[in-house]
Amino acid sequence: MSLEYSASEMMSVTAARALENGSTCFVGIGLPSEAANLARLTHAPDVVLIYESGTLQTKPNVLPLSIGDGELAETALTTVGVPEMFRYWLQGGKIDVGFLGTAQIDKYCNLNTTLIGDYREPKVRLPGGGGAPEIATNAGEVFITLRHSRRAFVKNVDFVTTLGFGRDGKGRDNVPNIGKGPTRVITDLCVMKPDPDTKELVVVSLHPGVTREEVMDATGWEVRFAERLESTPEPSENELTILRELKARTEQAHAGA
Amino acid sequence: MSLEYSASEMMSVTAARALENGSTCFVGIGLPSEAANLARLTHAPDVVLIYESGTLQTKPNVLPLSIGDGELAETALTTVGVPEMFRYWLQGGKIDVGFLGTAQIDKYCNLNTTLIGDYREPKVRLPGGGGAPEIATNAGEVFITLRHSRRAFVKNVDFVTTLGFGRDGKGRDNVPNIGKGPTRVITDLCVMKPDPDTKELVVVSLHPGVTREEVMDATGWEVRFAERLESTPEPSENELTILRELKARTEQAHAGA
Amino acid sequence: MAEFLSLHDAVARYVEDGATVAMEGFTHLIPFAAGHEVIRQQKRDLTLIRMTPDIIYDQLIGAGCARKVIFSWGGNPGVGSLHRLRDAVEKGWPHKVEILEHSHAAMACAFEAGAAGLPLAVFRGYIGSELPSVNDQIKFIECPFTGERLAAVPSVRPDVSIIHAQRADRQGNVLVEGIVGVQKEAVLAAKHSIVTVEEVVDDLDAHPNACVIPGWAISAVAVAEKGALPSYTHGYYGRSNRFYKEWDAIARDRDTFTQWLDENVYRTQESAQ
Amino acid sequence: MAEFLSLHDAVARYVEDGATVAMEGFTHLIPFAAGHEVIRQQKRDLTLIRMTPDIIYDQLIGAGCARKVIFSWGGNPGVGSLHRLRDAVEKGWPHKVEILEHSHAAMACAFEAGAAGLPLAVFRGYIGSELPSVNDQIKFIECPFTGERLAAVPSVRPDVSIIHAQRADRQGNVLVEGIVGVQKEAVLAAKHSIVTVEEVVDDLDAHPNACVIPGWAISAVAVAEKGALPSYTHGYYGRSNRFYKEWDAIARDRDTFTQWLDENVYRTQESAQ
Repeated sequence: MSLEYSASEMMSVTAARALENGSTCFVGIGLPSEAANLARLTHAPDVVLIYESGTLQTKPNVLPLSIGDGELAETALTTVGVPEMFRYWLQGGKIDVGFLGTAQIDKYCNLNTTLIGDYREPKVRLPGGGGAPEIATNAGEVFITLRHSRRAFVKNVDFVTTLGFGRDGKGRDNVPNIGKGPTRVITDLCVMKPDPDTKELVVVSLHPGVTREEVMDATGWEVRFAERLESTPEPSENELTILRELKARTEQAHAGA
Repeated sequence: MSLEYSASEMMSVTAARALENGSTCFVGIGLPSEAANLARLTHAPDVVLIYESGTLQTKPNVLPLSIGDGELAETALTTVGVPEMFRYWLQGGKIDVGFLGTAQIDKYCNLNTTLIGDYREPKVRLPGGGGAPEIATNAGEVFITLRHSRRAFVKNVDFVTTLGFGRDGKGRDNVPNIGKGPTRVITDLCVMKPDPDTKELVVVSLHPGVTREEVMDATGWEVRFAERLESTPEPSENELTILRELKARTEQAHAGA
Repeated sequence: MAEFLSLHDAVARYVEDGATVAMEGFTHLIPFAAGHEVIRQQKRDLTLIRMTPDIIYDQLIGAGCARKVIFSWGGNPGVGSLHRLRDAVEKGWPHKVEILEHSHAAMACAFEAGAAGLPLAVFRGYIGSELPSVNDQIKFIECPFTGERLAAVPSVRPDVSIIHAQRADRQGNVLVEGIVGVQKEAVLAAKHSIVTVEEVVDDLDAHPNACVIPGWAISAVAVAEKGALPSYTHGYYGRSNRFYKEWDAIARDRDTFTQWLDENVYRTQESAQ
Repeated sequence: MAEFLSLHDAVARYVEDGATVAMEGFTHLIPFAAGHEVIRQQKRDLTLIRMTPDIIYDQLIGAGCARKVIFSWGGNPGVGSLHRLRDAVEKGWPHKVEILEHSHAAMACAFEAGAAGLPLAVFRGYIGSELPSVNDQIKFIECPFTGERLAAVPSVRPDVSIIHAQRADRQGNVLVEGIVGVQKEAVLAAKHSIVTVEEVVDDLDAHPNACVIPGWAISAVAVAEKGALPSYTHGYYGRSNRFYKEWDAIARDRDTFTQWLDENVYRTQESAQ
């Protein structure tokens, strides 16, 4: 049986599946938050979601629009101050997975959320680093999710806001007390993982119906594909239903007031 | 009218009077705690008492036996963690007066609560520094109260646990971000203050009925007296009544359980 | 000891032109009413510090109050850009604004260090990031015990911090509840502080370890009912997500923005939402 | 994820001979029941960390469990000396114990730094004190921004931390309320942690910013009713000030102490008070 689903849904479901039950996840707002909550509502009821606003082990009924929506505090085990969040919980090594989005990503998985163009004369000023620079280095590993496009997947990011593996792939070598870094990138077209040696991102799995050409067209460098290229498993009916209900609840909640 | 009162009561009342209404006071356990609470129950109802156990603005009905008695938390405005207490409230510069006791004190007001004898082969091992080393340097000023005896008032302390003015009286000179240090010492015989220039402790006021000889006999160095030596005002009936009630309540409370 | 003042008088007394000002609230309890009062009083050349310059800073920047912004994430949460911030940085309208940019971890630690009276914060951060190349306030020190290289940033110590909270008692003690962000740190780190509250009550009704800021650690308390709208106040009212979304269109265009400011800030008194 | 174990099994599993152990509780919530279990299991060569070695450490030292004590104030609060600590330090009974001595500020910051995953704590301390001359773990660094000389100490990172708390829920999340001391920091700074609780409940009934330690940050939770006596548990029972006073006479004499230990610890099971 084949279900109807969008590329966005495919992305969210795939990203959600990456999270293991019982793991602690420091959640970025937007796509990561959607995926993490979908995981919690499906296969990973005991995943621990932590938002940088200080909300520990939160179980929002609708997706937060901001990183500090009231919903997050109301459904949290407890809420701590932001200094404590970054010091004890993130830097203190309590986070298994940091789940991030980004504006730009390069082939060594470096992330840019600072600006397009030159720093002093930006073409486009983006929001900035936020929690990402230290999430990416202090979490056990990092998952990244974003839409696949040539604007986002660039050969060299305009600015390394957040370390993937550095501009040469060696940015984590011999650095003490640093996490593994990005271990997978989930897009609406495919799943990529860094090559164990070079750290270059390699496509390991294509979503159903997506071609190599589509990925190549949407990637700003000569992207490599794994020898054993897999096909990403389709979303289940249950996953789609829960995701759609979550998004409907969210839309309704955010339309008010 | 002359009232009957003990030397201890004279000391507590005099120490209490040193605290101004509305000031914030970091309170040591024992004699300082007795004096600070007497101040709060008499002339200084808005004195803010802070104990290192994290209890902010506390109003105990009976004197605590330990620095962290339940009474302190139950009557506090709020209770914070001990790291926050030392970082935000003490080191953060929110304390006007640190109120300390000590085992030994020398003529430059250095305090020893570590040990008698040699550090590696102590004759008497005392409890140690506790909060005092940083209370003495981070509070705006320091009051000290203890019983006057030759064992306590020594020419040179066996160990400088807590800075008064250093072994040469110059220990605070040119140190940035440091409080004024000890500004008065209240004993059961007299009040002493550091000489503005040399920082040597000078007797500025004798308690009623106490002679210079008694102070000299109880002090381990050739103690100086101020040119205008004052007579400490006697306790009032009200102060004595409140002090005695406080101590009676305390005794009763600690006898139980 | 906190003095009870009108919001007008508190801002007039403590926010001077050229001052370094932190208006905090981590997506919750954002002091919008106070920010609008700063705009109305046409304060100028402010150095504005805030982890998450939200639309309140967009408004302050667009109104011409800011000379410099120190921040770690400057966006409209869940919506997109801060167009007034971008217009100032990219095109210099209404005038050029200098930015100094950190990560959240750095700023959170810098607020903590400011509250702790320290000149610097030390943390494990900025590894591999290019932010240190564009922010000369980021340095590195070596741990004398392990030799590890750690990041160091100057602590945040504003001339004045402004926060919004649920309520004060009659002594000016303030309860902050829910997402507490760096508000307590902002107040304790600052020379002066203004706290706006929803209401003044006889008893804070706070639990033993509540986040309560004593009145003697605050300069002024001002009542500003719904003072956090369109942000929210836990236990009082919700966030106007709709307004955050609408702001995108308002702020995109200079004229629309100016008109909005006229109607919603300049022509209103302290009750502006 | 916290495992619910008996106190016996938790101590047997996590407290190894030679381990560095922090049993915390700042005059409140002192984990006496757990300390007695450590004595009963005759753990040896422990490095015991604690800001305020209270009579629980006096008992552990007298029972021969400690090789080294790291502390900042070692007394019987409001009563006087810890005679077993003194006997060990001054006369080497039952054997010589090494001490490493700090101030409270240093240890509080060192616990904070341990919880924060840092190798060191930086603070403004030890100015003019002679403690740095007898503790080679105290160093000084220079602030790269202001040039100020600041104290630095290694963070506390115990092999195992043991605390007592009011209650846990069925997922092992723990509520600590009242004087919270450095308990949370102790747990977060440690490789392993044991939390004893008065009871296990369905719902912690905690306010929004309560001090709750998530179950997944704890190794083992063990029920120990009245587990803090003669210390106290806010909301459950008061401090036995009388016992603290009585302890002075018990601990002064080696024989009296040994007999007390026999009767009140060795010959009892986990319910020892």
